[in-house]
Amino acid sequence: MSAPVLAVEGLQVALPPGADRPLALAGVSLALRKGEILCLVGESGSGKSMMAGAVMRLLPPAVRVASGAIRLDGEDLLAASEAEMRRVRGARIAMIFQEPMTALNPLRSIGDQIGEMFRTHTALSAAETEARTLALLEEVRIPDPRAALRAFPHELSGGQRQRAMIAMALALEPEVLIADEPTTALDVTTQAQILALIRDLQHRHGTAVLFITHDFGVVAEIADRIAVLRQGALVEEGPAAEVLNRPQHPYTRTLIAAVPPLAPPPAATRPEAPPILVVDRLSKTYRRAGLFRRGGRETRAVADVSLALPKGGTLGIVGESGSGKSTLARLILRLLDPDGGAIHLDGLDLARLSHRAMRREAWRVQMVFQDPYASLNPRRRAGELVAQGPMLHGVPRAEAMARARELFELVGLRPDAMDRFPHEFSGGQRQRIGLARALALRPEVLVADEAVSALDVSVQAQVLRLLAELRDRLGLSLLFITHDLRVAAQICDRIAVMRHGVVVEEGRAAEVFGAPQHDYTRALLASVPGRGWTPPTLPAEAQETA
Amino acid sequence: MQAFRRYLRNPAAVLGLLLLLLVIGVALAAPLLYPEDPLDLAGRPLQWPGANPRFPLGTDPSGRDIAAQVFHGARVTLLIGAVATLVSLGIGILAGALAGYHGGWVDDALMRVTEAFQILPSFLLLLVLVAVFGSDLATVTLAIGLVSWPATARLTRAEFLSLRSREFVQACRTLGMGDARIIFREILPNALPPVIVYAGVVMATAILLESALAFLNLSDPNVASWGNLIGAGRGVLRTQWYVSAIPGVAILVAVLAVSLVGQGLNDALNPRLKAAA
Amino acid sequence: MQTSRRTLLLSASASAATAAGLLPHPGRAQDGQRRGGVLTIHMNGEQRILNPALRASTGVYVITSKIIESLVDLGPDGRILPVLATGWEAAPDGRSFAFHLRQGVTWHDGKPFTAADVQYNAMELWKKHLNYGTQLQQDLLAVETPDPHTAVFRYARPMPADLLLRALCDLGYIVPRHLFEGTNVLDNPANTAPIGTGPFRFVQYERGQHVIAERNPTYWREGFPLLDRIVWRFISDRAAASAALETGQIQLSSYNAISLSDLDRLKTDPRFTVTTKGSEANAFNNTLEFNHRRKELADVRVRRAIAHAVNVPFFIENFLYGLGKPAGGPIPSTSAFHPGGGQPYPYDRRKAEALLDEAGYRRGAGGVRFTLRLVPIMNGEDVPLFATFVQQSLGQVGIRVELVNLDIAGALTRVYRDWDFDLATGWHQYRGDPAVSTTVWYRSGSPKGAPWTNQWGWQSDRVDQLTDQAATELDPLKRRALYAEWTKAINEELPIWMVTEREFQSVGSKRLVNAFTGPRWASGDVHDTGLAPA
Amino acid sequence: MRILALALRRLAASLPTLLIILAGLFLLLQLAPGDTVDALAAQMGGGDPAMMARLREFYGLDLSVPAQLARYMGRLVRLDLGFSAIYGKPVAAVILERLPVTLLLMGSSLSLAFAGGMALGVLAARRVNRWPDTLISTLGLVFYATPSFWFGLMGIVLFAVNLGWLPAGGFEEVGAGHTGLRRAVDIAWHLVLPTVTLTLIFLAIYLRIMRASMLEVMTQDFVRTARAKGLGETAVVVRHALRNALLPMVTLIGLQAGTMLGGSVVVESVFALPGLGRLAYESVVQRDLNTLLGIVFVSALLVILVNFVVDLIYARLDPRILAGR
Repeated sequence: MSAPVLAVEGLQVALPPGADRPLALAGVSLALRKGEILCLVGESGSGKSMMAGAVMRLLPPAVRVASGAIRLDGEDLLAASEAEMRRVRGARIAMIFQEPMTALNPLRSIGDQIGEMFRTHTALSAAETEARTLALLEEVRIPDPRAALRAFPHELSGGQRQRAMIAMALALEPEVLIADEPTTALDVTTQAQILALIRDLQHRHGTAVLFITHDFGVVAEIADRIAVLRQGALVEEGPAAEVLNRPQHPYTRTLIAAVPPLAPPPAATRPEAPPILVVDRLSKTYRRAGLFRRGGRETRAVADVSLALPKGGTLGIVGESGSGKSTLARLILRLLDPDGGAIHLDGLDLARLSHRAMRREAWRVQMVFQDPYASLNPRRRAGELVAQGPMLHGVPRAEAMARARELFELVGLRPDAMDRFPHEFSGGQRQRIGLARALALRPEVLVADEAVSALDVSVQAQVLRLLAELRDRLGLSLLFITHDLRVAAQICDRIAVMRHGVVVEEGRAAEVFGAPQHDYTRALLASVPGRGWTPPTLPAEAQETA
Repeated sequence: MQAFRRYLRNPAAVLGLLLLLLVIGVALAAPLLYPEDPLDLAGRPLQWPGANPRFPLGTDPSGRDIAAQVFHGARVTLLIGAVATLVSLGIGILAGALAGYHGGWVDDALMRVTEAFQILPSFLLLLVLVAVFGSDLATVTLAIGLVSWPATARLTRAEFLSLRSREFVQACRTLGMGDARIIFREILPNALPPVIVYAGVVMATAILLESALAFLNLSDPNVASWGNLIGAGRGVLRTQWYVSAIPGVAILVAVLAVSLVGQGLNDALNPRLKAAA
Repeated sequence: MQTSRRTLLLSASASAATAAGLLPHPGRAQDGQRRGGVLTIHMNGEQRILNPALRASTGVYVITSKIIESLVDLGPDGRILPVLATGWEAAPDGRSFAFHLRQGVTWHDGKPFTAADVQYNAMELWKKHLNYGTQLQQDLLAVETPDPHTAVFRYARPMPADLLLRALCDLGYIVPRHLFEGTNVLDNPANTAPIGTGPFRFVQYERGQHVIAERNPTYWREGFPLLDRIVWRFISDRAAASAALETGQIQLSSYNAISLSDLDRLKTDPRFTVTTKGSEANAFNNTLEFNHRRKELADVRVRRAIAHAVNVPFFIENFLYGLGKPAGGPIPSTSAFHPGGGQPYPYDRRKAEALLDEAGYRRGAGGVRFTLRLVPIMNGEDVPLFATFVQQSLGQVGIRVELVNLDIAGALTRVYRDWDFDLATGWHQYRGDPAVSTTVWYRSGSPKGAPWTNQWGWQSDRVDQLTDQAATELDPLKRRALYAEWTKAINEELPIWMVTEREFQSVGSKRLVNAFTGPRWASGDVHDTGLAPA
Repeated sequence: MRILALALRRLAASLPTLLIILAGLFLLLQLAPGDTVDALAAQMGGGDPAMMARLREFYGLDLSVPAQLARYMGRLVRLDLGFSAIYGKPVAAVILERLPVTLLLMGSSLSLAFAGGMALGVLAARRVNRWPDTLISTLGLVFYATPSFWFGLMGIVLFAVNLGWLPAGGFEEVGAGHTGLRRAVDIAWHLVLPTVTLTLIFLAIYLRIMRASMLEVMTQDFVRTARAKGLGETAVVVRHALRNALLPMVTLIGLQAGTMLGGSVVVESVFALPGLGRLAYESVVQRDLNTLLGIVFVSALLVILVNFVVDLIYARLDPRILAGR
């Protein structure tokens, strides 16, 4: 084995006083060799982004390296001056980030921003710079590279922006590329393409890649070696196949156990129940008046969608961003007013109700939201948040609070948590509060809109289990909206695939996953990262740790 | 409480708070130290500060004790500032909340009116209002409030626009909550912090507007406001400059206090600066 | 009657002689006197139009008197000086008055000045539009022009010669007929680009900034004027104006246009002259108007008590820098019509309290007898000061006073149209003869809404009768007697109170030569004024 | 051409607002005690009833309020702003005379406040919570907290009277007959004090916004990207942060245009400047309805124009705008 390009030795990164722990990284050692992709895996807060920051010496203010060494080709970067560090950044170690929209300066063109690499580190002429930039854009396979050169970030799609970021990072053929969650913000099909691109470029240039991610699917897709971080400490490191299939550390095992397999459980044995919710030719078109343009734009967010949710069943709606799945959910809850179509709930057409009447019927359909931070009013106590619904519908306060207490137990929260404010809870706990709030009204239908997408994988597994359990226990009918096919496979007995506001395929989960009919469904399934890897079944030893 | 601790770590903000407490203290002490009407003839006009031990800050062109007027003026200034700010915030929050929450034609109509008020130079409108309705204390205060709400309305509207699409608001709607309740009980408390921070600016502006009115001799002469004292000193500016200078410093201190507290609150409540502070 | 006629003729012939160069003219350029220079005069307000035949106001005169000339002017000792009129005689019945006009005078546009101009001004402008002129000329029937240099005024009722001549110093300015005839006189362009016969020709009027006039090379007084140019600068802020004076940007400021404190300060500055000379003709008073519709104020004892309660000498000494004195009545002591006698109700707090008690207004809760609203009419710098002083003074005798701050248009409406006030205070300006602008404060019968007229809800047949009699009495001595009687009646009743009697202050650079020479100098033509080098 | 069309469309969109303002103000002023003839009488020091009645007729004040309003609106449609009672000239002419002064004053103050606020704001943000920041922020606040007329008067006393460096007031040396460059220099000389006075009020506001905006931008991802590229701090600030941080500043110009016109009332009054602000004050006090409404009309157009220009600048600064974001 060759000597490592980048070696991190006993790195300790100190957090400012008052943080939840004193050290972001507690003596981590890593070695990255030429031509390999090392995946640094960990849940949020594990310190994996601090690693990137420490290497680039771009840590947040007040966070500093306490001890250790970071060697690039043997030379200790920690001892380098700021000017020397500037020559390293971009030229020898380049970096790509999670959110390509915000990581690019919105006010300057793509070509300008890539060209800046050359202008900063080389003495190339303007013409040469442009030529090299163009070549880079071609290499990352941006459609119409010449136009992309002049384009501004907002004019490109998310995938194209990430390609531009990659082009920028690779401009000076760096020895090391640090990729910090580069595909997390992307749709699954785009993610697949970007991963393939990184893999391909890394092969061609022999770059060493430090790939930071939380997603074991992605890891399975791309990693040569894997390092697992937990609370700032390295718990396990080894070749990809070893770690993925034979994890040694209990924490790694928990993480891998929580990754849902892509295959759906064996087809439901339950007989198909009659539908409780029937959506009939529902439509919604967004219009926006243009400021500078005369007309305005029209987007058909939901176009003639018809669906049926069997009583006690779970209908998954999957699709990429912009497919209209969230709009559909909001139409069903009447958070948006449909342009046409009907929403029959047990024979009652919700679409026809006035706003006032809808408020009375609101309890029948409830929703669990995506963002555990934004979905709870930060100024209300948890108990109040849950009791609010019943109180609105006439339940006396004492009784509502009592019901809230029961619900807290039901969703696995301690009743003394009722007096706390949302920010005092973890993300998973907040989702439980959101669930309790939705259940407090004893709804007939529960809509979960990306309810587990923002959670770490271990917490995600717990919430999914809770959801399935409650569905069965309370006889709920569940409309489950997600972009994550693994999650959908886990919980749904029927699947509807949406694209551009239209349902392209609908059927039993096992059938949709096993024998997809529509091209798009097939493409979607083919893009799921790590689809070739089936997480090993491990003895359940450490679950419910959240 | 974390915000409060962050606030106390900022020396400028603490200074502001101390100055504000000083102004409030002066206002509270006024009736104790100067139980007489500060507008009464106290002695020979235009005595220099210190010239007569009875008048540590001297007398104004009407022979009134400047110290008494400064103390009582603190009450008036705080009153004008506070009430005008409340009026301005009241109108601004209501208009901004309705516009931001409802959108559509409500937003259009309310923003038209806001725009009208913003296009019209506010001081000009203030002059017109005072010319039309006279310049007693209540009118002046109301008029100042009335001309300074558009910025609050825009700020509130922007907050509401971003908050109304937040999931917790949608959650309230899915629970079947009515609009009024969502606006005032759910969104407003969350939209308030930046508005409260902005209240410092509104109050500072209100105090300055009153002093400018007094400078043009259009404020209420029956109260001992600092602005009136400046206006009274205008004629003797070149010889007895202290008449205008003393209330000028008082205004400066009050406005500085209010602004520093506002800015301190802003820094304390703004999580972005957390790391830097 | 005879005597007065003789003096008139005498003065007329004397002026004819000076014009012919036989007698030394008071303002004749002496040998070696410096010609040239630019005089910059401060104005603290901008008048709407520059036409003294339409607007009688010192703000107009200060500018236009240098450009446009009147029939007569006021001499240093109060004599009437001939200007465009060289002589005059009144018919014995006082119903006709002939003016002999100066010959060879041309307008700045080159056209000759004739009796037709006088006729037009009198009939069309003074009688129809000029403030106080319409009052003065209300009985003017016609102006006859037997020849181009004679204008004969015919009146329906006797017109006292002294009244007419004294009034014409202010209300006798002549603008060219050929520019105004047949136009809407109120928006005639010559109202803002004046053309006259005076020593200076209008050059430029920049709104809000300045007016410029330059020497008229064809002026009828040969060798005059001395100055090359006059610039009037508009500076409304008093402090800024005194700064401009001290930095040499302006050399002259009249009619109390800068603040009393600055005048007091500049008094000791060797570079400046601060004086009441040059504007003696325009005395003024601080006033206190009572609304007699208020039952307390309808009681003369209360009015007298109020007068006793205000320490006027203290106010003058401490607030007005000692400039002025307590007034003895509506007619100032500088006027020939002043009957003598001092302030009828001197400061006496005990007496004031006694009068109020006697009237039945005893001190109630908090020592307050009753409350009055005082509307200051801000037409003078010290009006708010006096308002405050009244508030303070009356407070001491148990009358609570609330000030009602309004801008000037609002205050006038409140007092004179809506009668919605208890007390008001402002300035009264005496314009040479009580009949011009003073008696209207007391004479009943003015329509509601007319400012500075009797709108107090007070009326006295005797005063009305005396007013009318004095306005048509031809004998100056008898007129004086009538006004003495009138003053006595008013001082007795005190329907309104003229509190102080004051003269305007001017401040000018010591470089000014031949300045402040006559009682109307600030509103005069300054043809013989020069400016020494800086 | 496209810009002109855009401007016209923007103007058309603002017309209802403009009408609300004008009609509202017209009716509001009808409630004011006293009319322009009263004010005129006050200015003349007195007037008799006959003359005042004649003047009321001349100014059309004898008509009913709706008739007056209808007449005004009718004229406005023909872009006729009517006749100024104060100046006896068409309002349009009066305003045109005054406009350059105000534009010059506002323009120079705005530029100075903007440039100064930007520079000091960046400096303060780069040294946040250290002494340069504290000093700059505190000074800014002191400027902001001081009444502008006080500043102006003290400036006159110090720089004009005591030191004799600058003229005490006025727009130019009257009667000096300067032309061309001499005149421009002379005017600039006269405008130093007023400009600084007006600037100081707004400097603090711009400074504060720039500081906050800069602090915010510096936390954004693309700044991290720029640093990761190996750019130095200066290059990061100049090439990446500054332009982004300017956006709220530019917005502020639009929002403050009206306020600035208001602020010039006092400043023009102190420095004897023949500008719109002073004219506005005069026309309120003199009850010159036509002139006041004319000024409001013009200043509203000005504010709309400034906002339009601000939008154009914004669109130039921020390519996202034209995409209709």
